[in-house]
Amino acid sequence: MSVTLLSVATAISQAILGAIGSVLPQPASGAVTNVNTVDGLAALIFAAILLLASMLNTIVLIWWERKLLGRFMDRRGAMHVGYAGLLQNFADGIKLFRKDTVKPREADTLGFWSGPTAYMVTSLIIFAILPVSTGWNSGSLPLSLLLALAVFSFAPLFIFVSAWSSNNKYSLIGGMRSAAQMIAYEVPILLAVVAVVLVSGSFDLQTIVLEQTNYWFWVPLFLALVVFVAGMLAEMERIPFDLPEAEAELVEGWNTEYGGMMFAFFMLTDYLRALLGSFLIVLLFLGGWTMPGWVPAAATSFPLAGIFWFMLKVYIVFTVFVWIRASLPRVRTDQLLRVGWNRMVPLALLSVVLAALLVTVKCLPVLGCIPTLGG
Amino acid sequence: MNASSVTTASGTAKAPGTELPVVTQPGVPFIEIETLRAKEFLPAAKEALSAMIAERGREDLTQPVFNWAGRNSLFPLHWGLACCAIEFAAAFGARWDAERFGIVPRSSPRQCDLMIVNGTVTWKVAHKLIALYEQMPEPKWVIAMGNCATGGGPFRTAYSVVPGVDKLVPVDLYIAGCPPRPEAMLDGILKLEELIRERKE
Amino acid sequence: MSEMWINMGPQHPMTHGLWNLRVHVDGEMVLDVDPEMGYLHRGIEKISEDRHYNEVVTLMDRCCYVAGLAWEHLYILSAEQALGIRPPERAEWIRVMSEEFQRLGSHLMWYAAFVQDIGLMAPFLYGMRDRDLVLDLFQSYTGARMTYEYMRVGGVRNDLPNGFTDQSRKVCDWLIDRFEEYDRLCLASAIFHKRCDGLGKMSRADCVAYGVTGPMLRSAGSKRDLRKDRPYSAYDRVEFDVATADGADVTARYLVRMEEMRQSVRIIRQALDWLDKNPGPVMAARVPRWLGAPYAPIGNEGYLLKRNYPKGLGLSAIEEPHGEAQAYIVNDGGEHPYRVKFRSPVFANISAAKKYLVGYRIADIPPIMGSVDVCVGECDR
Amino acid sequence: MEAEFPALVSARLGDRVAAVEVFPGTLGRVRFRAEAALDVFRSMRDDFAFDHLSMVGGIDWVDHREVFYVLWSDARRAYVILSTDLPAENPHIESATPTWPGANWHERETWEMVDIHFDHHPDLRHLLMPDGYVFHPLLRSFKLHEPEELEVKTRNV
Repeated sequence: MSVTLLSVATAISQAILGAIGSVLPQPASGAVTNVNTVDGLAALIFAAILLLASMLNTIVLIWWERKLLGRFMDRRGAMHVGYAGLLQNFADGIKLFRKDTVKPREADTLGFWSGPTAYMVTSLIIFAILPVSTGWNSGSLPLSLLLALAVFSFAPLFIFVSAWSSNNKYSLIGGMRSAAQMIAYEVPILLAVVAVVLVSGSFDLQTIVLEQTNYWFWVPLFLALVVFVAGMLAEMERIPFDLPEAEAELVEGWNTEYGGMMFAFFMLTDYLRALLGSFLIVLLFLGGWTMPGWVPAAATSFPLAGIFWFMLKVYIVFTVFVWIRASLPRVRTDQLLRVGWNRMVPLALLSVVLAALLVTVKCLPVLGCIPTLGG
Repeated sequence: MNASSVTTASGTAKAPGTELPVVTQPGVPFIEIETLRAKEFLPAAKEALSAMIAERGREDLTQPVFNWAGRNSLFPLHWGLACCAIEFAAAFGARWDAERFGIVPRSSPRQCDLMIVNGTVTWKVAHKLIALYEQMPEPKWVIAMGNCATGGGPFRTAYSVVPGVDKLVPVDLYIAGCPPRPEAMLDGILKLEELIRERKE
Repeated sequence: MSEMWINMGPQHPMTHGLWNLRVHVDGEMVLDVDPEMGYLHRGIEKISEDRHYNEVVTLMDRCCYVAGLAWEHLYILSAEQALGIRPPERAEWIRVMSEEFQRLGSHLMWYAAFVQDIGLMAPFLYGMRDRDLVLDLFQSYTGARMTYEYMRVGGVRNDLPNGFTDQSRKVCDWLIDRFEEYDRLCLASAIFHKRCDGLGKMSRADCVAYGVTGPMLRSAGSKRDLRKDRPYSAYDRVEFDVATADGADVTARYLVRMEEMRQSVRIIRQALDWLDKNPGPVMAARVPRWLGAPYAPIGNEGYLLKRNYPKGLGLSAIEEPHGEAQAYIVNDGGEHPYRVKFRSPVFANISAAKKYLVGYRIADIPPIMGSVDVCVGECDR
Repeated sequence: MEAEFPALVSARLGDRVAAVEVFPGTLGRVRFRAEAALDVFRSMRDDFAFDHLSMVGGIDWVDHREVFYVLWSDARRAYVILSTDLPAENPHIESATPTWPGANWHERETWEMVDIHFDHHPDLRHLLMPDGYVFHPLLRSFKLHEPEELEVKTRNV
């Protein structure tokens, strides 16, 4: 039953290598169908599938945001490329990859090129860590949550490097804002995660999700969810916390000097991180791929049902982000940092205390009895 | 048939390959002949291939794709010179919604491929306009929107006005009107898309 | 970070036009500003000296492109004083109605730009959408969306079309409802208040000293409105209140402009009622022929040129959407105006930029400049 | 108030004012002597409560130049126009910026356009035209391009 991404990748790898091996004479065939070779190719296929899936999802996410934002604004969004503009982002992507990428003469070469690349790569790595269904992605890693958050918090470094090396004042201010904001909101996010870890008793995302089969964690940990969502909005640099690329005062923020492919990297990575943020919220608070008990069994037992429900939740969370983007103004840097340090950190601490209390008085199983929350 | 058996045999480099008609000296092993042949063949093949790609491939295969992408995602520079800028903004409003065509204004010239000169260009702003044009990466297009950008409009005789932006940067398309209605601007952009469709490198 | 000068403009999303704000910053704090204007200086005053009186109207539309009819009104009032011509009453009412509609259009444009400055995305579209309704009305009786060329010395070009007043009333009703929605989107949001309260303070004394007028002055508690203080056209015959606020900050300017829009709707409704009841001519009966058609050939004599017409000076002042605009026209008896001088409210409002920008942050500049409502066309002329 | 304003001005300013002409829609057009500009400005601001300067403009009457000021008084709810003649050679007048800070840009523009120099102006540099522009466009001697002439010029460029 347990089809996992790794098992799928291994199966594909075996099929390919077996086909090659059957053509080759014996000594070569043995080397090709060796367990190590199969595993190595399986890892590559695993990565390729992940890359493809995450990129596709990101592009669909961008399309979804544009359409949704258009509707919020009383218009229709992209319409003319493909059905309802579905191919719009592919056109954008191909065009951007085709375009010149101009490096300003005074820019620092190494930082200018490596910043966006590293930004994108570090964000992509996380997809290998996050599970999307039982056994999907890399299987059970005992510290996957910590690893994901650690890699997630690399970003300000690379943003700052690319902002500084593009030798533009707007970029510099944007980069500094970005670094300050991400570091400030790193703390409440981690504290909110501590609350989750206290309740679930594990750093393994698989376990955390399986712990939520009875009740989703947003019920006991509502405070932590609020802190986590606010922090994630800041980490993803979306309105109302999109100060680093505040269009009104800093032309495009830290990507002012980037055009062509590098700009595509930034754009794509922004949405990759939005996707990652939605993933984490669903994993930690909204039960991952588990569904409440009142959902009929047929709806949760078809093939890949876990992934389906998981992605559905992710898109709903992202829709909420878009809704926020359409209806809230942008805050100011000092206000953002003040809210971060003075409000979010205490709130996050409070949520940790609440979680600890819940665990000590052992009232958590009660929540599982309420039928609407879980099964 | 013959070739495949030779190829598999060449992996072990033991086949004599004497049945090939080109081999005149009996003692020369097949692999060396092949290497010699390849040495002659490779540069020629490379040349032919690259010529083919240059002539046919780029124009017939990749160019339509790139032109399709380029014409369907034109990012104009987000700036407003004068009256036409208001109509430019109105075209992005709810009624006309230029984003339907994938047109998204970007504030940074590095991320743009279309400069819409929407208004009167004065001599004071001329060198900034040229700088912005130079900052835009290739391939790039310029639309002169409205009579002022086309030829100075009602201010043609004035001391401070550039009589047409084509004195400063190459213009691909002119849109008449003072100011052009948003429909006219969108029509101009669609005309530009027609131009891009037939574009060759 | 050490101190540095930043050029915000001429191509910058904050400027909403073509000007350059040089900002001296220390980190995020603004230490000094130096607005640099003139990127859109088209020499309208000079060109006017080369045009016939009615031809200058063409330039007025382009002078302030978000408030074209208000500037036509300004120029025509001044020219009529300089030439000694009085328009019929119906033309005065049409002008008042046009100016108020233009105020609505301009303020809606301001709303759209302002909310974009503070990062609100959707209301930008709402503002543009509702502005288009006003422009449709303009189009129905002037024929153009933005550049109308509608007013003439001695009246207006043509009367209103049939059914115009009913359609206008519908638009007014729709807009009044939308203003509530705008307020809900902005004033109900805590972030809006965080961004705008206490920003860009400009006290009443400073406003008066620096010549700052319009919503900026009224947001500082002054009740100065030329429509009340020095009524022109038919403004002495309409009832309305002057919108004021006390905060002297960005929020106060927002409140003043929203209230002004409501008052504009009130004035428009009165004007529409009057226009429904009183049909009549819209051009003065005795307008010199050279004004109507400056180059019209008369018989075989070529062009009929102006000879020995009385000289005069004209000064008009109107409450334009951005503030107090003036036109000073010298008529030396020639066929062209000898000198035309305009006073743009935006020009004076920007010249005081040091007063309301220094001491705030870079992130505060867009909301503050948004609340000033910059129209570069009329500032640079 | 309108009727007695000319008398009041004459009484207060004496021979610094040449005449107070009638100007419909305002309290009058005060023709003052350029040498006494500072006195007139201060008196208008302090004694007559004209605390708001609306506009400064210059007119080139080929043989001489005129500079005019439009003032508004919140207390009187009325405009007044100050006007004075300057010689065509080296026209200069005391700056109004110390009296009304709002005069700053208006005077910069007037200097740039009509070539009237304002003494003691804090910052008299180009405003609308680029730095280093040597002409003064609103002088009568400065002619606009004829369209044909323009064509030739740009083609040569």
